[in-house]
Amino acid sequence: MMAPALPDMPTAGGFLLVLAIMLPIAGVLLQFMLGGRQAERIALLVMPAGLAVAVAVTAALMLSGRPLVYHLGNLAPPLGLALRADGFSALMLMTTALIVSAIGLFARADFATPTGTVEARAPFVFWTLLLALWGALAVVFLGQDLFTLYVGLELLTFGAVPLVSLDGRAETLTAALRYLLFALFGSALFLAGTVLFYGEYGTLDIALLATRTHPDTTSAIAVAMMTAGLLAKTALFPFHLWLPPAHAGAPAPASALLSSLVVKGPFFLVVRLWFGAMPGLTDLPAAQLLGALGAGAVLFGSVLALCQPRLKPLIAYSTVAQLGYLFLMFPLAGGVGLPASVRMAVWTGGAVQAVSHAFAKAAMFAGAGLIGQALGHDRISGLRGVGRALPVTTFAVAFAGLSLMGLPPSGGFMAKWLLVRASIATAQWWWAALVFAGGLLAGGYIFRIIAPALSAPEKPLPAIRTPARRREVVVLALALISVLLGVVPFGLTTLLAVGNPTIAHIVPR
Amino acid sequence: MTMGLLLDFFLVILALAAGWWTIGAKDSFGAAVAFVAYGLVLALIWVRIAAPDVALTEAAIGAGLTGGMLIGASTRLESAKQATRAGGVTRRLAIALSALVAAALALAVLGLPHPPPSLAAAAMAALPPTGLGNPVTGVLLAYRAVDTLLEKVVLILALLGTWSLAPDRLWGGRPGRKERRNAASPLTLLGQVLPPIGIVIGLHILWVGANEPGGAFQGGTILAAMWMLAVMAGLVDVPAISRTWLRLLVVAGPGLFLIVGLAGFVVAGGFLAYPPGFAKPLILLVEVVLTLSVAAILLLLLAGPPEREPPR
Amino acid sequence: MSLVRDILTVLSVTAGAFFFLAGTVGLLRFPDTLTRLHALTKADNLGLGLVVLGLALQTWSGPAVLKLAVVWLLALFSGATVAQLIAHRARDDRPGE
Amino acid sequence: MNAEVLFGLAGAVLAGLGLYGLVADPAPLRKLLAFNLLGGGVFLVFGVVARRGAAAGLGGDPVPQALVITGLVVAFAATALAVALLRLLFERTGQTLLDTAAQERTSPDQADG
Repeated sequence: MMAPALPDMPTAGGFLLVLAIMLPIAGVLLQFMLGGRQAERIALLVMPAGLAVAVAVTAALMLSGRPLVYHLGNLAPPLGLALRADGFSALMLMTTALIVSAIGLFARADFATPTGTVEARAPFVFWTLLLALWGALAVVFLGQDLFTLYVGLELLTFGAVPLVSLDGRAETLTAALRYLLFALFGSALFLAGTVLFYGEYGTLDIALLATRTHPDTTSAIAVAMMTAGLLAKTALFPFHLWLPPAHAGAPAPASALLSSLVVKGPFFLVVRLWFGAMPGLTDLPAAQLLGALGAGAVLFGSVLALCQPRLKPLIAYSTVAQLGYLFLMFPLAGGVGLPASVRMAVWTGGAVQAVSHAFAKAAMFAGAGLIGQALGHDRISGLRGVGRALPVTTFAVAFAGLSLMGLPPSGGFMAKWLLVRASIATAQWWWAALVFAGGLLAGGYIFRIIAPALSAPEKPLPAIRTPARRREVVVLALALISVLLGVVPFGLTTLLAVGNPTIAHIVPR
Repeated sequence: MTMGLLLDFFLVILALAAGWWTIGAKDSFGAAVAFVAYGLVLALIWVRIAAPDVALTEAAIGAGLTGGMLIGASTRLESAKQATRAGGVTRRLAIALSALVAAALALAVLGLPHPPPSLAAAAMAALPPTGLGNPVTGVLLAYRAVDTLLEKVVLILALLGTWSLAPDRLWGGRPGRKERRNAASPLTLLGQVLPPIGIVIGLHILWVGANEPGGAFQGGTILAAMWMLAVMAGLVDVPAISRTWLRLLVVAGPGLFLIVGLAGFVVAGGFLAYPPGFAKPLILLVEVVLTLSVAAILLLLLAGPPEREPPR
Repeated sequence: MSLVRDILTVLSVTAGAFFFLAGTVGLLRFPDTLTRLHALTKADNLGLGLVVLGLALQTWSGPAVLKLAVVWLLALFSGATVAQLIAHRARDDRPGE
Repeated sequence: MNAEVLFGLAGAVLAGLGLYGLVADPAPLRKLLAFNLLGGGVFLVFGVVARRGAAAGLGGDPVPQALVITGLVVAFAATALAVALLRLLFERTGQTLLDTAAQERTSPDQADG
C-alpha cells in the first residue's frame, strides 16, 4: 500500500553510513599491522569516533524524518550497491556502539598486554576482533544488498568464532568448531536463497526487491532457505545447540559481545527479509511457524536455564530463551488490515526487546565475569554472600535480571507488555500466555542467582579479589540502560518509524 | 541430442559420482581425494557455462587450495578415534531434510522466469569508464568493490583466527616445522626452477585479468603456491608472524583499496568511485597490491598457527 | 592443407587419449607402487604431449603454440618430480631394505 | 532438457548430497568436506542463473559469476579456520568428536548405521 514506486535515492549525510562501516574496518587493518599495545590503543580511539558516527546517523534520521541512503561508487542498484539506515538500523547501530565501547572499557583489565611483552596473543586477538565485530554488525545493519549482507554475516562469524576458543581449552575448541559448522550450514542456505532471488528478480537490493517480489514457489523457497540459514546463525530453537557451550565458554567480555550483539545480526536480517524484501510475507502461516519456534525457544531455553549448576551456562541458556520473544514479531506484525497502532506496538516491542536484552545480557555476562574472577569459580551453589563482597556488581546483575524477567519499569517489561497488547489486539491470546509463562520461568532462573547472592554467607568467604570499581560501574551502567529503556519507548517509536512504510504515517512528528 | 549436451551429461555424471564418493568414502583421505576430483569436474563445468573466470578460481581455490588443505588434514587426523556412524533416526531425518532441500532447490530452479532477468547489458554499459575489458573484473573491483574489500577482511580474520590457536608462548613465532633442505631431492630442483616461471604466470594472470579471464585472486593463488613450493623444498622458511613486513604485506591490499575508496570521496565525489580517466590505473594498482596480499594470506593460512618459538 | 592438418590432429589426439587410457589401466592393474608409477608417468607424459601436438597443429599461431608447449613442459617437470618423490617414499617404506 | 536445466538440477542434487553429509556424518572433517560439496552445488546454481542471463554479447551474466568468485574465497577461508581448529583439537585430545554423547554411544546397535 505504501510501497515506494522509486528505489531510494542517495541522501545528504549518506557518507556517515560509509564511515560507520569503514571506521572499525580501518581500525582492524591498522591493529593487524601495528599489533601489540597499539591494538588496544586503536580500539580505544575508534570507540568514541564510532559512537559519534552512530549518534550523527541517529540525529540525522530524527531531524529529517527520512532514512539515510548512500550509493557506493556513485552507482545505483541493481548494478551498484546501496547502504541505507532506517530507524531500526540506527537504533541497532547506537546499541552496538554503546555496548562495544562499554565492553571495551570493561575488558581493559582482562586483555592488557603484560609489561615487558611486545605483543601477547589473547589481547591482540581480542582487540582486533572487537572492532571486526563492530564493522561486521554495521555491514549487517546498513547493507541493502543480500550478497553484501552475506559477506557481512561471514565477517561476523569469523570475528565471533575465535573469541569462543580464545582460552584454548579443549571444550571451547569443540564449542568453536560446532559454532563454525552451524554457521557454515546457515551461510550455504542463505546463499542458496540469494541466488534464487537474483535468478527471479535480477537484483539483490532489498529496496528494489520490495517493489518487484511477488509470492510464488521460487520466492517462497528462497525465503524459506534464507530464513532457515539465518535461524541457524541466530541460534533460534531448534538450532540453538551450538550457543550455550560457545557463549558460556568464551571469556566474559567476549561472551557479553556474542550474546548481546552477535546473535542479533542474523535476527535483524530475518526482519529485513520478511518485512523489507518480501512485504506481505507475514500474512502467511509461516509467520505462525516462526512464532512457534520462538515459543519453543522461550520455554526450552528457560527450563534448561533453571537446571544449570553454573552461572555462565545459565546466562547463555537465558539468551536462547530471550531470542524467542523476538520472533513473536512475525505473527503479530503481519496480517492484512491490521490497525497501524498494533503494528507500531509490535515494532516497538520487538526493537525494545532486542535492545534491552542486549544491554541486560552484556551486563550479566560482564557481571558474571567479575563474580567468577572474585570467587575463582562460577558455581551457583557457591554464590552465597557475593552481595556483600561485590555489592555494585550484584546490584547490576539483579537490575539486568529485572529486565530479563520483564518486571516494570524495565525495558524488558515494556517490550513484553507491548507484545502482549498486540497479541490481545490481534486475538492471538496464546502468545500473551507464552510471554507470561516465559516471565515466570525467567523469574525462576534469575531468583536462583539473586537469592543466594543476597543472603548471608554460611561461613566467611575466602579471600576475594575485589574488582576495580571502574569495571563495576561499567556493568552497572549497562544494566541501568536496559532498565531505563522501559521509560523511553515512545521516543524509540518516533525513531523506528523513520523509513518503515508500515508505521511511518501514524507517528506524529 | 547434440554433442555438447552429451558432454554436459557426462560431466554431470562425473560430478555426481565424485560427490557421492566424497560423502560415502570409507576413509577421509579417500573422501578428500574425491573432493579434489569433484572440484576439477566443476571447473570443467564452469568452462561449459561460459564462466572462465570462475573456472580458474574453482580450479585454484576449490580443487587446489581447499582440496589440498583437506587432504593434508585427513592424513594428519588419520589416527583420530573413529566416530560411530550416526544412528538410524538421525540418518533418516538427514535423508529427508536433504532430499527436501534438493527437491525445493530443483523446483525453484525450474520455476525461474522466462525471459530471465540479467545485468549483463548494464554491466557492459558501465564498463567503458573503468577502462576494463573483463566485466567480471568490473563487477569485482568497481560495481561491487565493497564486497571484494570486505572479502579480504574476511580472509584476514580467518588468518587471525588461525593464529589465535597458537599456545601463548609460541605467539609471534614461525608457523609449521622447518623443512630440511636436501640438495639431492628432486623437490629442491622443482622448488628452484618452478617459482620463477610460476611468478611470471601468476603476474600474467593478474595482468590479463583486466581484459580477459583472470585477476588478483587467481594470480595470488599461483604466487602462494610457488611460495609454498619453495617452503616445502626447504629453500625458504615461513616468516615469523610477528614480522612487521609480513603484517604490512597482509593488510597492504585491503588497506590500499580502502585508501583509494576514501580518496574517492575527495576526487570522485563518492566512496569507492574512481575519478574519470584514472579508473584503470587505479584499479590495476589496487589489484597488484591485492595479489601480493592474497598470496601472503593464502600461504599463511596453509602454514597454520605458529609452532616454533618466536625470535628473541 | 587444412584437411591434412585436421587428420593429423585427430590422429595425434586419439593416440594421446589411448596413452592416457593405457596409463590409467596400468595405474589400476599393476601390482605395486613403482610399476604403477612407471605406467602412469610414461603414458601421461606421452599422452599429454600428443594431445598438445594435435592442438598446436590447430591453432598454428606462435604465442598459442608456445603456451601449449609450456603447459606440456610444466606438466612433464612436475610429474617427473612427484614421481621421484613417490618412488623415494615407496623405496624407503619397503620392508627389509 | 537443455544445459541450464541439466546443470541446475545437478546443482540441486549436489547441494542435497552435501547437506546430507553435513548433517549426518559425525566426523567434523567429513562435515567440512560435505560443506564444500554443498557449496559447490549452490555455486553451480549461481552459474546456471548467470548462464541464463547471457546477453549483450556475453556468455553469461557477469554479476553472479563475480559473486561465486567471492563466495569461493570466503568458503576457503572458512575451511582453513575449521581445519586449524580441528588440528588443534586433535593434538589436544587425540580425537575430533564434537559431542561427548557420540563418544559414549555404544557401537553395536549403530554400527550398521
